[in-house]
Amino acid sequence: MSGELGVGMTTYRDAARQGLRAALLADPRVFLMGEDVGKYGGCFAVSKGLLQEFGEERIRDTPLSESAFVGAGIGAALGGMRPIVEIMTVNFSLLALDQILNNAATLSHMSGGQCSVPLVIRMATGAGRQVAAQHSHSLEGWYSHIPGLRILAPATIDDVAGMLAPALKCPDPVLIFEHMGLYNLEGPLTAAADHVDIDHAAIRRPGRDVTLITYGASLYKCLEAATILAQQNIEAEVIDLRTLRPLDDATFVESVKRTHRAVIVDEGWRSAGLAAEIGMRLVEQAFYDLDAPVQRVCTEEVPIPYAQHMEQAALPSVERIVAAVAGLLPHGR
Amino acid sequence: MSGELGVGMTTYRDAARQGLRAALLADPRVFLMGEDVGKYGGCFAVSKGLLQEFGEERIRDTPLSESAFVGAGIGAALGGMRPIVEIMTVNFSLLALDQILNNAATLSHMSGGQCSVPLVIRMATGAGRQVAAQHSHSLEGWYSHIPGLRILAPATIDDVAGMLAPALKCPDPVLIFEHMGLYNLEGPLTAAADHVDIDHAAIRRPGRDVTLITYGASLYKCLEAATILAQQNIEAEVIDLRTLRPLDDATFVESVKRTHRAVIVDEGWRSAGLAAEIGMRLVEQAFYDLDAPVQRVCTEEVPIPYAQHMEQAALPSVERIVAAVAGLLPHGR
Amino acid sequence: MTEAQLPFLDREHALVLLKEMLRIRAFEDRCAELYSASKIRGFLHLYNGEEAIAVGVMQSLTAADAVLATYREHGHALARGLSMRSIMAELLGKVSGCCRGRGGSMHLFDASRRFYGGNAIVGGGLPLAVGLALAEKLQKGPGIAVCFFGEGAMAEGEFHESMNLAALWRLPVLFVCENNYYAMGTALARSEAQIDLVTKAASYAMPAESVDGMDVIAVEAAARRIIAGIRSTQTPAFLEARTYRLRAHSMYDPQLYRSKDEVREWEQRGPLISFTTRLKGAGVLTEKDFQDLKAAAEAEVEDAVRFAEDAPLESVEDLTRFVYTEVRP
Amino acid sequence: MTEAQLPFLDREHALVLLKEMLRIRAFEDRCAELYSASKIRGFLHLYNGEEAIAVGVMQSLTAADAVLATYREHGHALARGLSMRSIMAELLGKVSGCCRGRGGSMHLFDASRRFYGGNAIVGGGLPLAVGLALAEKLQKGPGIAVCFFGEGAMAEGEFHESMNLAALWRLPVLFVCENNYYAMGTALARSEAQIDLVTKAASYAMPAESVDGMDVIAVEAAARRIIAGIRSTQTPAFLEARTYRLRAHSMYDPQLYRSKDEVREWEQRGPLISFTTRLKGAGVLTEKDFQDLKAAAEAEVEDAVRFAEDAPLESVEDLTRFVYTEVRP
Ligand SMILES: Cc1ncc(C[n+]2csc(CCOP(=O)(O)OP(=O)(O)O)c2C)c(N)n1
Ligand SMILES: Cc1ncc(C[n+]2csc(CCOP(=O)(O)OP(=O)(O)O)c2C)c(N)n1
Ligand SMILES: [Mg+2]
Ligand SMILES: [Mg+2]
Repeated sequence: MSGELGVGMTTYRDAARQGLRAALLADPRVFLMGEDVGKYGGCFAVSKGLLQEFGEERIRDTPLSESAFVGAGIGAALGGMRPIVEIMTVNFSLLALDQILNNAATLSHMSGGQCSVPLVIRMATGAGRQVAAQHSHSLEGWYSHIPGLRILAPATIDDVAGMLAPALKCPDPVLIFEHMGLYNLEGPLTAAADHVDIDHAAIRRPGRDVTLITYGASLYKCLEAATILAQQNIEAEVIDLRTLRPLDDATFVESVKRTHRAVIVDEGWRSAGLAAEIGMRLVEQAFYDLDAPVQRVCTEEVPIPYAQHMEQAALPSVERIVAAVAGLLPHGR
Repeated sequence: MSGELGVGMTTYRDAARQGLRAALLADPRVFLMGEDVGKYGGCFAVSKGLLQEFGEERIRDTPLSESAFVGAGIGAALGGMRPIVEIMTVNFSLLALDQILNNAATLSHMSGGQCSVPLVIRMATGAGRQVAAQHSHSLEGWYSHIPGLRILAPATIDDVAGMLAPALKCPDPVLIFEHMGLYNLEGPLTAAADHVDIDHAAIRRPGRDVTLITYGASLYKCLEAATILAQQNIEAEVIDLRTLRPLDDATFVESVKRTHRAVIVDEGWRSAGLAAEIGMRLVEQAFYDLDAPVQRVCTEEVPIPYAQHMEQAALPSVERIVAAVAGLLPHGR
Repeated sequence: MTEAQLPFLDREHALVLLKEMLRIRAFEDRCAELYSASKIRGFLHLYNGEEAIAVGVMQSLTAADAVLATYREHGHALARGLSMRSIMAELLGKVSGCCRGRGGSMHLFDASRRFYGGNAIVGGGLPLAVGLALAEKLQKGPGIAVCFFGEGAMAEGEFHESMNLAALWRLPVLFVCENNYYAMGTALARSEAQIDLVTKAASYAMPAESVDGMDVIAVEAAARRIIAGIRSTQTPAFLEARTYRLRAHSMYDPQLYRSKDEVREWEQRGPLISFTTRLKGAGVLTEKDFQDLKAAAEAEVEDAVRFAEDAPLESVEDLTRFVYTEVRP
Repeated sequence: MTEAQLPFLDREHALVLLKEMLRIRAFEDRCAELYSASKIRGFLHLYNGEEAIAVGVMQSLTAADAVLATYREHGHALARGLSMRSIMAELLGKVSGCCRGRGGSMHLFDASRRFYGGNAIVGGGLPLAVGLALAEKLQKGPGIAVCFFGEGAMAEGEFHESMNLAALWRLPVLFVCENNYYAMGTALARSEAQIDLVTKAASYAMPAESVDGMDVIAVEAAARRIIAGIRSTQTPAFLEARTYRLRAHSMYDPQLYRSKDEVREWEQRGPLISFTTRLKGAGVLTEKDFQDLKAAAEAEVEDAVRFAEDAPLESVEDLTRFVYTEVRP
């Protein structure tokens, strides 16, 4: 795909579209299907214009039938295509979970390696937009429980544009979670987007005193917290996981071996989620390097409420991150 | 329900049936519905005879429509009934997950406390019977991620008989996971079944050197491992969680504060599962009491294969538990 | 259908219908303003153009019946009798709202009126309706369950499963499809292989009919007859009401998928225009009557807005309340 | 239908059909024994009584077509040309099995024959069939997709969604419902409000018909005609084949839900008995022909059992192989 993503100032939304466009241009086996991806232009306007450019065969509006069109994506992948299935939001993916878990994630292993499923499923995730309990799930960490899936969570403009190409090249089913709260994020799309690595986490800010481990939109809360902490002379290293399964634990374990302290920031619910997994990997691989218990800053274990102050109280915040670090370094440095 | 469960030698299967029978006798609002619970007698013969005793209105065979009949259970609960919905096995519950998460778990909070959902969903769970990848899931730990649900995992004959009554009394949706591999377990049903506590874990074997934390069928593997370890003069305490959500962390944290070492045994997949949560609770609440990193013995992260030797290799085993403890206590006591 | 055939249609009743539709219209228009002013947030789906359906159907329901709707449910909530104040406070995220401000526009609930939401998952309310009807049947109660949903929901598996279960078990459920010809931007013919929706009920041997959802009288008449049938036979039925959404799908929708002309055409057939014209033609409504009703509706809306603006927020300390029921017996 | 109307029905072809059905029957009977001997484990669902459907339909398929079935799919796999050895080795959990012993009875796959399982989730294969047909359409390939499923699956939402999608998008899919009147212990009338299954296709404006699934000739004739239609119009179709499962649902089933008499009656109408009688009556089959074919089938089964018994197990070290594809381009 190199050189096919235009560079320059853009938004996360437009970068996602550029990734789609480049993928459609690069490989005739690629097509996009999902609810309102065509005539409507995508419920977050990500696929706007693609129907006009690529036509109805390759930009396919589906009926409201999540299980069938996700399953059809799996079938089309078995049949030699490289489908990109859009589930509008993760909230509706529950209706397709049987197909995702029992077919997409399972067919390769269960068939003894005969049937791989080169399918990409994109969905929007996350809370913060006051759309209440049924529309505010952050289940990407929960999906990371399932063997056979690869789970990506692009937090940056380069990643949202550039993850699609390697995801489509991968013969395994890949789920890409785009955070709803990031679509309006502005910034540069760089040449790096042409060579995105979907196997490794990225250190977004180096630091020596504590490691903040996060992904998705929470990255920006962590970076903000790190700036505040720097004023208190605490240098936080910020790691963006990028890939939630398989988890690149080497990167964060190495970091924590240097900083000796870790705070995990995860917009998912706390119990039995991804933050617990990261914590346990640290316990298993860096126990004797830890100067203090690993901390988790997660979403409160409630259905997300509509009212803004209640929703914000439920979600991880810069203040909670700073406070968690302060608890680990009570006397600063 | 006191006195309504007959006592004496029985099986896990019959104890489950006695629990159902007692519930149906005790409250006219209780009814059972699910695939083949009636004429067929239940796919594991748990409800055999109930149709004959209670009739078609209260023992309802459903079509293959998991989403609709689980949702109908939620509606019936809203409407004043106390439904027991049987999903044959957890493997099919994925088809009903939208109803479980977006309705059952959510309605109370989202409606500001107006609509509670006094529903019990029973399902069989677990592997070990060579029924391959799509029929061998252990997802109870995964379900424990979801706020609003209560998750029970009866491991004993008293629990499988006695958990139903308090579950039905509880105004919240309760999911009861019966392990497929236990239905033939024989043993006494005791008077304790009339007063089962669904809020607390149970110490099934006291010990001073290490705490084995588990639930469901893995309890028996842990007890066996404890017997072997005792021969090496290692006294393992075995905790049966019983309730996976809300998690009774006080019991296992207190135990580990005494033993200073913990091994978690969970038939679920390892990553981002319940074992990670238990480990993190220990890190958060007992970090300075831990003499060694918490260990996890989980199912390998693969779709469960059919062939017996491969399936057994994937599941937690007595040997792996003993080895994990040995790793923590390399020189014995 | 002439008025003569409709024993219920006297002037008084006609004015009730008009008043209810005007209340909804005034409420929805005000919501759009409040959204622009960022007082209402999140998703907002307005019912403009479809008022005749909720109002028409609701006339035959009693307090014993259960009602379920979608995220586009302000009209249903109002027609079911939820106070405008409690709805508006909900939309403003206030604790005086019908769900303490937790549900917002898509999740209006009132258990005391057996109004069970407000469901934001397309098709998600249908199985609940089946269950509520089952509870009635098992308790030998007098109630039926009515669920409203869009034609888009008919592609979902849950529609199929729920229709079958209701028919198989002979449960008193009325399935009301509000066919406004679009599911977001997807026109009916782009989502259904068979666009004649009533034929689908034959798969469940369920009686079904279609009605002009722009005609409140027709809707009421059809619903009355069908609901009487459901009550007496204790079996379900399907009603398609053909209508049109005069506003965007939600406040985010640029409406690329339909032409302004198409919208304008339907506006002329809107349920308020057509009913008002008809009542005036029949001599039962004067322009002054109409203006009075409209003013009353607007006044009620303004009162609701004031109430909502003044209402307090829920305390953040209460965030985790009601995840689990507080008192366990 | 008389043989004269069936250009394909010469003696040679008749014997092919009979042979295929006998292979399946002999295979299934031997499986039951192997299950009692604990050599086959887990769930085992046998196809006795339903052989005419897989054999009849498969006659019109080419190598380009994709086939999907359920957990009751030994017959489909055999009729599709998977070697009996690779299937039997799979059932014995051996690495020489068609899925290395990982899938077992419910998950037979052979990508080289476009046989995509073996799906143990009722209804789970239907969306895959839609997708495989979509892949053909987008690649302008010659193939169609055929999926087999029980009548119980028709209550699932996925049936509804898949039928609609296939019809809406005009995809070359043949939906074959094997109506054996029971889903485990649930009789059709206890699971479907409308038991005339072909009427359900009208919801998707899809052509549909019903055939006697006990008559291999009738199945083949119907399938030939319908499949030709699918190939030429590139649109889907639905075929109900009425049949009966002569054995238990699975090896755990005490069959409390049906009488021995009922089973005995259907046994008399079984596809092997009826076809053999008919061929003998028409003078194209002698008892010796029949015994020869039967013996050949049994010999093939014995060979497969020996092969499977001798085959090695997969190495435990390979447990995590193929969770993810080994080579990423
Ligand atoms: C299961 C599910 N999928 C997708 C969505 C997103 N969505 C919200 S409304 C809507 C269109 C529904 O159309 P229809 O049922 O016709 O109702 P209408 O909005 O026209 O009243 C969609 C796709 C959703 N809420 N739930
Ligand atoms: C989604 C799902 N629910 C339940 C089951 C358990 N189950 C396996 S086979 C079966 C009956 C299916 O009947 P039918 O579709 O008629 O096929 P048949 O077995 O008669 O061939 C059931 C309930 C399952 N495998 N998948
Ligand atoms: Mg619509
Ligand atoms: Mg059947």
